[in-house]
Amino acid sequence: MTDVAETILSIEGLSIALPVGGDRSFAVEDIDIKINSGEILCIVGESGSGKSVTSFATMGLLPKILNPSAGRIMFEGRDLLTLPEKARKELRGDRMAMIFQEPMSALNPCYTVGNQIEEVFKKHRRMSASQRRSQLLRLLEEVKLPDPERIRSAYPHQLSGGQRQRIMIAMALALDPKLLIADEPTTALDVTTQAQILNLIKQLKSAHSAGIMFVTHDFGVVAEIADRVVVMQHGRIVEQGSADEILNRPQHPYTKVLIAAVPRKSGQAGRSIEDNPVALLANNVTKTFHTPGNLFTKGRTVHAVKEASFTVRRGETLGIVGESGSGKTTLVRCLIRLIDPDSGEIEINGIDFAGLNRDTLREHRKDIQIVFQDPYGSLNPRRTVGDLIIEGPVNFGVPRAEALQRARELLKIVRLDPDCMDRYPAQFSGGQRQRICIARALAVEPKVLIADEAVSALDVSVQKEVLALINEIRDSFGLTVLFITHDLRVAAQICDNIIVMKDGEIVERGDVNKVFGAPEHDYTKSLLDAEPGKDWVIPEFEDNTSV
Amino acid sequence: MTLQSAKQTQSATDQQAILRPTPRQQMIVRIKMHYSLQIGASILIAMILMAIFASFLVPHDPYAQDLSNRLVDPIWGSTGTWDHPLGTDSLGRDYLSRLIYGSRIALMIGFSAMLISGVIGTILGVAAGYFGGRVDAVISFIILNRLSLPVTLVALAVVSVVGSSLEVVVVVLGLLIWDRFAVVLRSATLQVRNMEYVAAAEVLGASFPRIIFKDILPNISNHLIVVATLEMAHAILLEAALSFLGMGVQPPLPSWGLMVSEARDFMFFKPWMITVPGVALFLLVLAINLLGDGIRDVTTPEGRN
Amino acid sequence: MNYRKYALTGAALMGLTVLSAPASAGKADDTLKIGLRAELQNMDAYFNTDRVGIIVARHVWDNLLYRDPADFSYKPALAKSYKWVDDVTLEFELRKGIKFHNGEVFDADDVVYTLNFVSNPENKVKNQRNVSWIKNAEKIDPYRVRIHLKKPFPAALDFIAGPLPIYPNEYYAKVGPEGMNAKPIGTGLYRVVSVEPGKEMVFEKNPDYFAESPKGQPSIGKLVFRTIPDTNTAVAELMTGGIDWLWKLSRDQGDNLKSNPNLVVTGGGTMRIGYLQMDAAGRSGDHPLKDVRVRRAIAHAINRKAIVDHLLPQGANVVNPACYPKQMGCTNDVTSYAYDPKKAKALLAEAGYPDGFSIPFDAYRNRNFAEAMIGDLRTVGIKTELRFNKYAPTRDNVSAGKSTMNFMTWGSYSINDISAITSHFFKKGPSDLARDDDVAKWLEAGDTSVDPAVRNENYTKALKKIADQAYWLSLWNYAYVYAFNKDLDFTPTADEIPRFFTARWK
Amino acid sequence: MLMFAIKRLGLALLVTFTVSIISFSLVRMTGDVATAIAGEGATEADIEIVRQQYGLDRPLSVQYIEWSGKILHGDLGQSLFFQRPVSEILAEKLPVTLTLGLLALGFAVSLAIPLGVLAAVKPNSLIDRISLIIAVLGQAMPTFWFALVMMVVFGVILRWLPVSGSDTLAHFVMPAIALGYYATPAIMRLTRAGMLDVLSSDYIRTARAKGLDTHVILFKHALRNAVIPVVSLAAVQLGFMLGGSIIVESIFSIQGVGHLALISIERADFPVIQGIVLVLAVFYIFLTLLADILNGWLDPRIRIS
Repeated sequence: MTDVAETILSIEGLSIALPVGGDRSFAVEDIDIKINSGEILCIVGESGSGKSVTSFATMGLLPKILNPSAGRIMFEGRDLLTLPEKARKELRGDRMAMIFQEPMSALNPCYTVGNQIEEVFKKHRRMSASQRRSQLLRLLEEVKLPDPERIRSAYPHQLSGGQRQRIMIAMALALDPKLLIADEPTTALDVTTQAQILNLIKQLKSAHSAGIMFVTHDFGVVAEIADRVVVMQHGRIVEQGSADEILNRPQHPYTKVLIAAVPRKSGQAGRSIEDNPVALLANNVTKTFHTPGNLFTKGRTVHAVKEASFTVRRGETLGIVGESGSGKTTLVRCLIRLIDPDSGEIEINGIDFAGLNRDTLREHRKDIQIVFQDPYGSLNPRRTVGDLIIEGPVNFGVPRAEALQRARELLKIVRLDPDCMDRYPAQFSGGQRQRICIARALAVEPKVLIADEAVSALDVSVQKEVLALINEIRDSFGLTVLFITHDLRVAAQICDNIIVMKDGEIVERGDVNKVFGAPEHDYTKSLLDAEPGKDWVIPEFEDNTSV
Repeated sequence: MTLQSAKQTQSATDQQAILRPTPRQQMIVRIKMHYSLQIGASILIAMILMAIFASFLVPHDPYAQDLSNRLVDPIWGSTGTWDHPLGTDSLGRDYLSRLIYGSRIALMIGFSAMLISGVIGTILGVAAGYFGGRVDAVISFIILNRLSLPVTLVALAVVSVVGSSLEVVVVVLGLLIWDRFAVVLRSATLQVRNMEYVAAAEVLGASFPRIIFKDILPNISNHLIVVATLEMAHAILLEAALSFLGMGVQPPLPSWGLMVSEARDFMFFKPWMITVPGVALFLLVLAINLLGDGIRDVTTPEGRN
Repeated sequence: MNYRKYALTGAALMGLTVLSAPASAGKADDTLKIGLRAELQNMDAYFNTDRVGIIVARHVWDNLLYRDPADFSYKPALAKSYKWVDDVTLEFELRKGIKFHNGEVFDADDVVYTLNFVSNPENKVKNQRNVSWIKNAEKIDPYRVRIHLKKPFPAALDFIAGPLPIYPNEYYAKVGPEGMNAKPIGTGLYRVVSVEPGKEMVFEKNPDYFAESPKGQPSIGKLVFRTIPDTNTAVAELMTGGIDWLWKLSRDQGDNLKSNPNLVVTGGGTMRIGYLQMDAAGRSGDHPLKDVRVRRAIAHAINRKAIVDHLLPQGANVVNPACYPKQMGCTNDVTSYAYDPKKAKALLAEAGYPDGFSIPFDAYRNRNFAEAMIGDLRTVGIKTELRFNKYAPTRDNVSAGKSTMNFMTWGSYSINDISAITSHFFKKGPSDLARDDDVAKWLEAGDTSVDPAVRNENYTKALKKIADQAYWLSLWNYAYVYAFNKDLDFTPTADEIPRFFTARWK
Repeated sequence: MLMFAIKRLGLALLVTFTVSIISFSLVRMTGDVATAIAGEGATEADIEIVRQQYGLDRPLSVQYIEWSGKILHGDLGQSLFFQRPVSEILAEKLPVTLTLGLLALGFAVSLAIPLGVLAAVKPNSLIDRISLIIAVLGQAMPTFWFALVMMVVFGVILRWLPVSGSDTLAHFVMPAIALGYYATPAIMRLTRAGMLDVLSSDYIRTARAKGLDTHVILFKHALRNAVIPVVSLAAVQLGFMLGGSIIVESIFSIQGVGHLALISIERADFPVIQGIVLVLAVFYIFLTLLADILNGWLDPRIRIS
């Protein structure tokens, strides 16, 4: 960082109106942000806080229905909002560039990545083909992509998520822009890849003098890379300051709520469950998938789960962690027999669950229930909440009236108004739906509850509430919980024991302190090492337990 | 502000969310804003009423012929009279009365053929989408076979074999045009089947018919309705085409396709004779299609914000 | 010219560039474009059964004899003269100096080869009826041949002059029927220039046509037979000058085309009659038509005169006997049923059907005529389920005894004898729905006698009973409407064979 | 790849087999073929001779085995009516129908894709509404009626275009429009929907973030992706057009496969009908394969694993 920080971008009093009839009248209202050269400014906030709208407004990529209604965005001495579109086009990709959240979809699948990067040169510079080519190779090297010659002519789908995000970064850096906007660039990536990309961005900050606007919802990421932080809520800036100030000495209550909601590792250690009977036993569960080929390509075989064996005791919360593709979801789907495992045994409360045939399986379904990740997709939009909750009990022979009575109680337990029985899922927010899902799972009084990434789609504050609810229910119902997550901190907060999966195999298991405190397997180590903001000691606030 | 008040902000938004309109209310709002759906529905309802009350509406018996009074012009023509507002046909039958009765045949055939094909196509499509694997492979093969058979040709060949009558046409069309039902419902079912709420229902011990009727069918019903309207329109057009080629419904039934066919001898000299039934056919199919499009628009899956 | 310009614009709209509009037809380029409905299945006259085939044969080939359409007399054509040697032997003396289109000289070998080839069942000519009476042909000398009959056959000359054109023996022996189909060679007035099956056939005038021919000499330079299956499309072509000549139009089309100053519309009656056959014998099961009163009621219910007056072209008339009145052996002296719906209703009531009944009704052509009859029957309370189908399945239905009532037509093979129609339907063959022993006996007597008096007496008895019992209701004879370019001088003939070799430009 | 090709070929053969059985049994129900061969006015004896000559007196299964055995050698049998090999007749007629089909598809595509793109680029604009109207009208217009109206207006009244025949490209203008117009709406809707989808996709946002010009974004980045599903649809539509050209060919007297099918049905010329159904089915399978190859060519995700 240079001593004399030059202001690259200055957003002054920006307001962006929402179309009439929305939840509120402004997407962002009266915000002021400055970004200096060579610094990373993190804009942090929950969904709907207006952080992405701010970044898109700066880039000039707002959807047509959103219009800035007041304020200025000053960049290189000009107000971007009054600049004609043609001039803004000249700036985009040249003086200012952007990296997006989804590297999977941000690249055109029909063209090679080299072609897509070279487009930037073609548009903004007069360069010969060979110049473009050498520039391209230099860029690919700079973002540390192996074998640039080969990568250059690859199509996006041939690359991994991390590689694609590197391509996006190379594309953004192509003409050495003054301003780099990164909109949740690591959210869709696995934790190890995320660490690499964050590392790369940090390096770029020092190599280039660009100012970086980094939009994120993750305080870990903020702690990892931010120089300064802006906290947004409901379209307004509630607090801004240096990273140290915001992370360790937040002033605004909302910032405190957010930080308090960040899961921490000190959750469950020390509960004694070793003497409880085994609630679930998995032995050598194996599942292989075959994907058929097409006219041009070969079919493939994926070993999703390889000989997984473990036990869970009553009252225990077992965390299964791993990155995407590690087989954790396939494993739980085998456990509840949504997928039939190829081989292996599954015992739930002493019953050989894997060996049950279709008819007897149905009778025993009530013993093991699941809450899925997507709070939108897991509730049938055509049925009322009451209908959804009594589905299970009615299937298992409980009279309807009794089931309805029980459903009202369950809604109270998950802290929803029992009068909303006649409403439809579409009328609820994500967090509320997840509560409905939990109520539905509880309605059949299961022995084992699986939470399959049940909180990963939720904002941190809501996440925290749902996590608390799960723990509470586990204790009051005497449930056994299998908690599937990719988020190590969440796992650490809620689980007694942890299983780490990689490529369909269980590479490490043990109690939460051992796995996170003294990991044995290299993979576990690298996972922990990659955790963003791991050095940040999350401050404790007095009354956070009440949240 | 305290932490407590921040938490209240959170629950306040939750309260607000609960007040969101129900899917049905949303749909009613959308219908009110969808003019082409309203136009389509109005025309269709008018046609249906016309078909139901045909016997009260017609000025003459649509079958009563009068060879000495044939080919009378409509009122705008030189020999036109109010007695026969749309003139008479080549056997001296009142054109307006035949046109009105024709709506019965078009609607009857369209609806019945759609019903038959809908049942076949839905069963096949849902079965393929729900069970997947071998069932899907077999059904996909059946669909491929069906698609590779040219509809008009096969319909003509069968009708020429079995002999043409209203019932035959309905059954033949019904047995031929189920492919779109099967294709669309197969992919819709596949999509719904992969939704987590189906998995949830399965885990909750719901039986397979219960899942089909409670979870799958309600969520593919919008596709079903849209395809049903399309196929009803398709069946009406096909019937008209078969009748036009003389292998559809039989005279003296006043099928609009047959009316166009019979009027062909006069098309260069009395163009209104092909225009009138053609426009009626066109309007009916248009109305059904507008309705179908409208239904598709107003039932786009709710639940995502 | 305008047309061409617009056509180019139209095509350019579709992104097409190569385009050429057809040359305008007619007098200017001495080309007569003829619109035909049906496609010719085979150019070889012995391997098709089409009307078009007969027309083509008259233009491309000659027969030994020619029957004059005006007075029905037999005139020598390829033969200079003929004589009956005995009941089963015919002798012809042939003309000299006639050449086929390919230069082959016409002589006795051609006649002998042709007739022996076609009369051999192994060669499977399409219409065995035409040749099955021939035993063999024999060459007496290069220009004299004898034809031996299997048994006495009075109609032999009719066939010699009709469906038996003479082929070049060397060429036919070499190429066979396939070759003749691909490139027909004859002695006729026109020779074949090109054939595109289903699309068009082009003929040009034969400059070397033999002068003595009773057919005269061709006048128009080029004939183009275009296949346009759809009548209304053909009418459109006629109106826009795409074709010059069209026939078999409906009465309405003819009437409407009369207003077109560029066209001449004319027409005349034919021997083909339409009839309503009723299953009096009950072959299709138990039904009201077994009752003669019901059959008579139907006969009274149908307003034949109105249909003839309003729907059929000029030249068509109501027919009462089960034959074409001008046919040998036919008589008009039979019961005729006047249009009388009241009487029909009374008869139905008498038969026990005061409220009518419902009955299937087979038909295969003239849907509008059928519809008109259905309307008439409806007036007296008889509901019909029309089974309108193609000829083959309809006829199968009748032959199999599955038809209760049918409306069909019969052209008697253009044979001017009652045996070609009445005997076909009432001698207890598959087509006989009456199964009347008396009628069959009388017809057999008429058919086997050579004495005109005996024949007439027996035929009259049969016809009277058929009409009286209303086994079958003769409806009308058909008439054709012709429409053609006003520059063309063309005379229609009664035998349904247009002769373009006699046509000329005005 | 090889396995897949073999599977695909096997599937095609299987479809051909089932279609052959269907088409064989279909036309053999056409009453007594012998009556049809012998022609109108033939005597019972003539018909009996024909029956024996053509081997129609033998059991159906024997006839099928004989027929399918010949097909394996590329022999579709002899036409009863023309007494020529069916393959020869089809070889004459197929080019005409193919020309018609391709021109119709060309018309549909050249109308539908630009309109679909424009409609998607400016949703709810005037052009969007116009294209919607074109789509809605096209779907509701009975093909035969549209063809007749065109013939009356452009052929007889204005005399811009020849009424019938297939000699020059001008002859194909009206038939191609009549046939292609029905396929236009589907292609247009798919283009519009695909384009809307693509235009709201992340990679278009990326392209805009690069500052690319609108035409590059539209034609390089958006259209190629939007057109991928359209290719499959177009191939399938071509298949349907070949099978559906019966009416258009009959009205405009085009001597193609469609018209051949119609008259063969009328004549019960069953080897020809069987041949047509079979050839069209194989064509359809071939077209779906072609669509797959084209999609692979356009979409590297399919081409390269």
